[in-house]
Amino acid sequence: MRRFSDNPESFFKIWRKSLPVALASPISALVPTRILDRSEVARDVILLGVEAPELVKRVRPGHFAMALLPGGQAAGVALGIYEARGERCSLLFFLAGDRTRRLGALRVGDRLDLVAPLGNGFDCEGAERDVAIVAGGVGIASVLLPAQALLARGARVRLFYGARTAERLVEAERFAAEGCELLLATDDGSRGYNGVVTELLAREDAAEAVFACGPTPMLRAVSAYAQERNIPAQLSLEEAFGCGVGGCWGCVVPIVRTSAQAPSFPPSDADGSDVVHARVCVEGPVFRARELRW
Amino acid sequence: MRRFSDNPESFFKIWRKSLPVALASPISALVPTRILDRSEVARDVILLGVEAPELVKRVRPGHFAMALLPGGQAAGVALGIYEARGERCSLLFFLAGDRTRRLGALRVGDRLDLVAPLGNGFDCEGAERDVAIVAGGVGIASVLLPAQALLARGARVRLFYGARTAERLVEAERFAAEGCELLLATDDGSRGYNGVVTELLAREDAAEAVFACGPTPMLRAVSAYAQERNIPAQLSLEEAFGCGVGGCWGCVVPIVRTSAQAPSFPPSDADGSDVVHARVCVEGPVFRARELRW
Amino acid sequence: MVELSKFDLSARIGSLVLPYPTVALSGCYGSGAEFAPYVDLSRLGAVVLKSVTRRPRMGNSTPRIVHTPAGMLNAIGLQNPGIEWYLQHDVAKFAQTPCATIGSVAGFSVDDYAYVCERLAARSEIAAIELNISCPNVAHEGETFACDPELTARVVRAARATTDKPLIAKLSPNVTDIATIARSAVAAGADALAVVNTVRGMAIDIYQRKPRLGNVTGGLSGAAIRPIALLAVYEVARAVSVPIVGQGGIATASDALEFILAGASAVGVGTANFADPRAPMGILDGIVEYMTQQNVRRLRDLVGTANTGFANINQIEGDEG
Amino acid sequence: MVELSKFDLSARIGSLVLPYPTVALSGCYGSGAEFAPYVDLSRLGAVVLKSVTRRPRMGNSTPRIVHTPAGMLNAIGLQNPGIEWYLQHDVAKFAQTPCATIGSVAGFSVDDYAYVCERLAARSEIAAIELNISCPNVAHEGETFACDPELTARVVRAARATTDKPLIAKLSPNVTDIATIARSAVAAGADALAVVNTVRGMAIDIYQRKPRLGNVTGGLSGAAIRPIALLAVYEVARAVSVPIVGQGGIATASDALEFILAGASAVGVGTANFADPRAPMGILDGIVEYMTQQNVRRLRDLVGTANTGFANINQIEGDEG
Ligand SMILES: Cc1cc2nc3c(=O)[nH]c(=O)nc-3n(C[C@H](O)[C@H](O)[C@H](O)COP(=O)(O)OP(=O)(O)OC[C@H]3O[C@@H](n4cnc5c(N)ncnc54)[C@H](O)[C@@H]3O)c2cc1C
Ligand SMILES: Cc1cc2nc3c(=O)[nH]c(=O)nc-3n(C[C@H](O)[C@H](O)[C@H](O)COP(=O)(O)OP(=O)(O)OC[C@H]3O[C@@H](n4cnc5c(N)ncnc54)[C@H](O)[C@@H]3O)c2cc1C
Ligand SMILES: Cc1cc2nc3c(=O)[nH]c(=O)nc-3n(C[C@H](O)[C@H](O)[C@H](O)COP(=O)(O)O)c2cc1C
Ligand SMILES: Cc1cc2nc3c(=O)[nH]c(=O)nc-3n(C[C@H](O)[C@H](O)[C@H](O)COP(=O)(O)O)c2cc1C
Ligand code: FES
Ligand code: FES
Repeated sequence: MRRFSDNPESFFKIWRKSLPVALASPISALVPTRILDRSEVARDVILLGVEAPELVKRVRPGHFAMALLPGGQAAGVALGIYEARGERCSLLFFLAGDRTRRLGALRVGDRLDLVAPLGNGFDCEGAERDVAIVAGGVGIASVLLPAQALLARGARVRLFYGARTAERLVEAERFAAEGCELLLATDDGSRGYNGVVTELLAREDAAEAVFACGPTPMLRAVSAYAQERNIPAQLSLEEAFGCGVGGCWGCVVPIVRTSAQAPSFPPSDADGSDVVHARVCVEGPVFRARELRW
Repeated sequence: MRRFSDNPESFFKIWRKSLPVALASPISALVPTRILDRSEVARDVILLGVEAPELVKRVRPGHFAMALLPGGQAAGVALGIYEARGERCSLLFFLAGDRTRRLGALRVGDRLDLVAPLGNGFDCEGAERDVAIVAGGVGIASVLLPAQALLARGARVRLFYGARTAERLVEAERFAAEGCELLLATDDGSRGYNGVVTELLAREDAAEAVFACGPTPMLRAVSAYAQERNIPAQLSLEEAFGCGVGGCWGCVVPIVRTSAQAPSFPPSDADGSDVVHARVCVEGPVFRARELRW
Repeated sequence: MVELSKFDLSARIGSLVLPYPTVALSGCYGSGAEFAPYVDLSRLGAVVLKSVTRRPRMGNSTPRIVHTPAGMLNAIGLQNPGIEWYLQHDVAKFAQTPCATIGSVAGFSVDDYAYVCERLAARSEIAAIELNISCPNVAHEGETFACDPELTARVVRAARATTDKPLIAKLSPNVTDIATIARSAVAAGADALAVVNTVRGMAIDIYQRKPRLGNVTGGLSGAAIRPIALLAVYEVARAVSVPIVGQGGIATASDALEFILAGASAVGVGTANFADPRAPMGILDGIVEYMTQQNVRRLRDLVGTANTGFANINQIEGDEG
Repeated sequence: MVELSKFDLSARIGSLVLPYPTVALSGCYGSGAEFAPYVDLSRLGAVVLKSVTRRPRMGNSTPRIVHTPAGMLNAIGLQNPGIEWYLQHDVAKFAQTPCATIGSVAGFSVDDYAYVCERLAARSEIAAIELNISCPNVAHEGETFACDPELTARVVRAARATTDKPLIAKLSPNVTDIATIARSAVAAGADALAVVNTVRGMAIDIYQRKPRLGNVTGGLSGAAIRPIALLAVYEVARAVSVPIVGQGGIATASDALEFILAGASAVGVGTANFADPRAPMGILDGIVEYMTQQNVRRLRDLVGTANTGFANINQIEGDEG
């Protein structure tokens, strides 16, 4: 019993129509903030709340920030904006390498400069009835605001959330409290479905639209799933960033030239290819699954 | 009215005789410690107390430690052992560059590995009656234990202590409380004598012996002062360190070959020079002013 | 903010005089416009544009960037729309930034350089041309032009013939003797030298057991290479007398001053912009603070002053190891 | 502690078989004895001794060390007592460490190398000889032997004639094309290659306006150079088939594994010992953990496995920049 839109094609049109709005570049700025709160929500997972009232007003679901490390010696860290309410934004991140560790060493009261908000964000306007959000690992940080926006529009939101083990399913309860239906998966079976989250996704009823954020292999599986079923899927990609603001072309992904997100680029003499490289940081990070050529 | 020993030559002999003891290499070890307390005694000056009961027993005045930075990516930092009593040793340091800043980022409860105790230390045995301790800037960290040892032996101890400004004269009161006479100097005159500490030293009565630790220009001035007056002077040198344990020969200073501290080395064919390079970390850091050829 | 007007901070690159010695480097600051929301571009000496080639290039596959200790590897692969499209669509926009715009030309043959240089230099928006000869030259089996004094000379000579605008040759650190290359570039007509481009390097993913970069190898930049780049500037400054744009790991005013004292007339900031887009402006402020403190009014009076006293680096006694 | 006996961790350097692939590098671990109070030396593959020369050397004036981002510059200047004194006073002591001892020879002429190599190799305490040809050669105007394929070959050939012990030639990264030098060293008789020595660099004190090192220039080591060293190993591994002792910025097991996958049979740890003398032992443990996880029992089965699939690095498409 499939539950996606009775007419996926028309749904897709509505959704595409809203693209120019979603793609309008946010008015980003260099935002000096102060750390309001810091907690280790699980081992090696940090939640930092920062004071940034002006930023809250400008953030849309799926935006990210470049967190500038104090000392200015290492490149900034791209982080999804997890929460944005009142005076406070928050960042949720894993202690992965040197840069996130430095960020994790900050304490309450310390200053933290952000370049934000950045990226295009998820388009929540057209996808209002029944949405599956698929999050893998740290991808969870980029989907709370979209979930809230969809719920506020009255949509049914199911969160398909996968992680290595139960303790890595951070903030799951938070999503339930917001009104999401939780569908959890762990690689070791310590909580929820024993396997990868995309398997779980395929076992359940399909939604009208899919939003996803997580590691590339997961996104590829989501993409295959959605295209097989002709469900519009918005994927928030992760690539290694240099600048985060469109200046270095370090973060590209191949997309079809006809995409509204394709940067203008002449056809290649050599192969007349219909693919161009779009920057994940500016044209993305959210791309339509069917427009990617990765 | 000069107040040094009536017979400086005989004093010097006693002092030299004790050298083998002072030079005996301490039984150093890799000591895992835990941070007990941390305070910022002045802007950018950190005092870290660590739990290290076994180390306390082995530390002698003038010893230093290599503090191994967590993560193991940057060379250890050579630091004088400031205090050593009961279960606790402490380190006093300035936030100078990247490595001291990393060390300064540690918090109470964190682990800190030390290689310690290292170096030869000051020889306090022969210098018991009237000693001038000259400290410049961070050199203060290496002279508290010598001051305590001398005071315990009933010596008069005057601390000549110089810094850029009053607020950089950290821990001066601590030395007074221990029983030292304070003679302070600041470059800007904000406290004590307005000028460099070696000028102040020259204006006061000479002592029987001088101990000094501080920047090289200060040590050179102390050395000139002491040699003019034929006063034995022990100088704790600072050089950039690699290993801190004698393995890299990065930290040398030229001394006379006849010094008890000279490492064995064949005469140079070329110039028959009577100078050899001794390692500050093993043969030093404390050298006799008259034996240095720098 | 410091009072800049009391100081002469200008830097000369051939006939081009920059008001400030701070240059945002090719490939690291877009056209400048990308960073306009975060900084005051009028406080920048110049922006060097991303290198442009004769034909459009998609660039390398990803990952194009790997972060490394105190630096990063990149292998963008000169993604660019090719000179025709560039002239038609991009150059006019670039000129809107309130600082000088320096074009950067890359190529795979001597002809390529001459062709692109001529077309780009013809545009009034472009104040000077940098020849990026430090990227692999597929026509010569992976060797870059800047690794060979003769190839360097040929590219510079060909480009020189096409324009009177200031020509900057960008040298590679991946050579046995950079001074020889520098002499060759200057003899062939370069007005200035950019010293240096990235150092070749690589990273391996031990779990996937394959290189981390899509392109296998990449260029190392950032603070990690600063001592290497500084020595290159020092050696080049002793070999030639044209202005040098020192670059490689500069992040602070102190870093920049090391390069200036070693012989650079201007300083380039690349990777440090990714840590903080305000880096070039902070460097400018810090240079002025230093000049105040050291009582120096003209920046050029500092250039190469750590250099004096040594006639030739090879005559210095002692050695490494 | 991990169970080492279940794994074959041995590494071959010519006829010498090390029980473990971890080597403490020349100039960075003394004779090993200096570190004995802090570590279990029997868990080390070998120690390479500080380089020794024909005549005694005082070395350079201080400062000899400058700390830099993620690394350090050194210019020790080969301080050593000369081969005679060394044989008489030092070598017997060195042999007391419970791991293999590799001698290191430096020189200023081809003759020097042959002379010192012959004398040192005659001692039973010395398991193998490393030729440090990557330090400046005053006889050739500051150029080091390892910067020229012909000079490299001459030194290796001369040393080869004096001994049957395993000979390791230590290469310099400061060259345009390290593969050519590597081929030359192997053709001349080197049993193995150490890849690489330090990268030339410098630092300037902006307040004193002079170079920070007593010797003006120095060698950059530590994590900062790791991507550079790794690429050198990768390129050398494609050029020759003798064992490589990979080195340059290795501090963790993951770093070491990158070098092994790139083609190194053994890994050297230098600067990381200054951060933690236990680094080589931690690396060994980490390698075993990785082998457990990856289900690999013989370390040599991993060597060069990130290398497969690319016949020649120059054939790889795309480029840096
Ligand atoms: C738009 C966007 C949004 C993001 N949002 C978030 C977020 O909200 N929260 C969050 O935690 N992260 C987020 N990330 C990812 C985050 O930017 C990176 O995790 C961060 O850059 C890690 O940096 P690091 O310096 O700590 O680690 P790095 O040193 O960059 O590497 C991380 C670790 O992974 C290892 N590693 C790197 N590459 C590989 C590889 N190919 N195979 C195996 N191991 C590898 C490294 O050795 C290291 O241990 C986002 C990224 C993007 C592009
Ligand atoms: C035996 C011994 C004992 C010591 N005891 C103590 C102690 O108790 N407390 C303490 O604080 N320190 C002590 N030191 C010094 C301490 O080891 C160094 O301060 C420390 O290494 C600084 O390291 P860093 O990485 O933080 O700074 P580094 O990066 O090494 O440099 C420190 C700062 O000084 C600058 N600098 C370096 N060299 C120069 C120069 N020539 N001219 C101008 N600026 C320069 C750098 O740019 C940087 O800003 C001791 C040293 C020795 C050898
Ligand atoms: C992401 C990135 C892209 C680059 N692209 C170019 C380029 O297109 N052309 C060029 O000449 N140099 C390019 N460079 C080199 C820089 O301009 C600069 O010379 C080098 O990075 C050293 O300086 P830095 O350490 O300050 O980054 C690039 C560097 C980076 C990091
Ligand atoms: C302080 C110091 C002294 C060194 N002395 C020597 C030496 O005498 N002979 C030699 O061949 N290499 C010497 N080296 C180079 C190292 O053996 C090693 O090849 C290089 O440092 C790279 O490895 P690393 O990054 O792990 O240190 C020295 C390195 C350092 C840091
Ligand atoms: S990270 Fe620089 S363009 Fe995207
Ligand atoms: S610091 Fe290594 S020998 Fe002294």
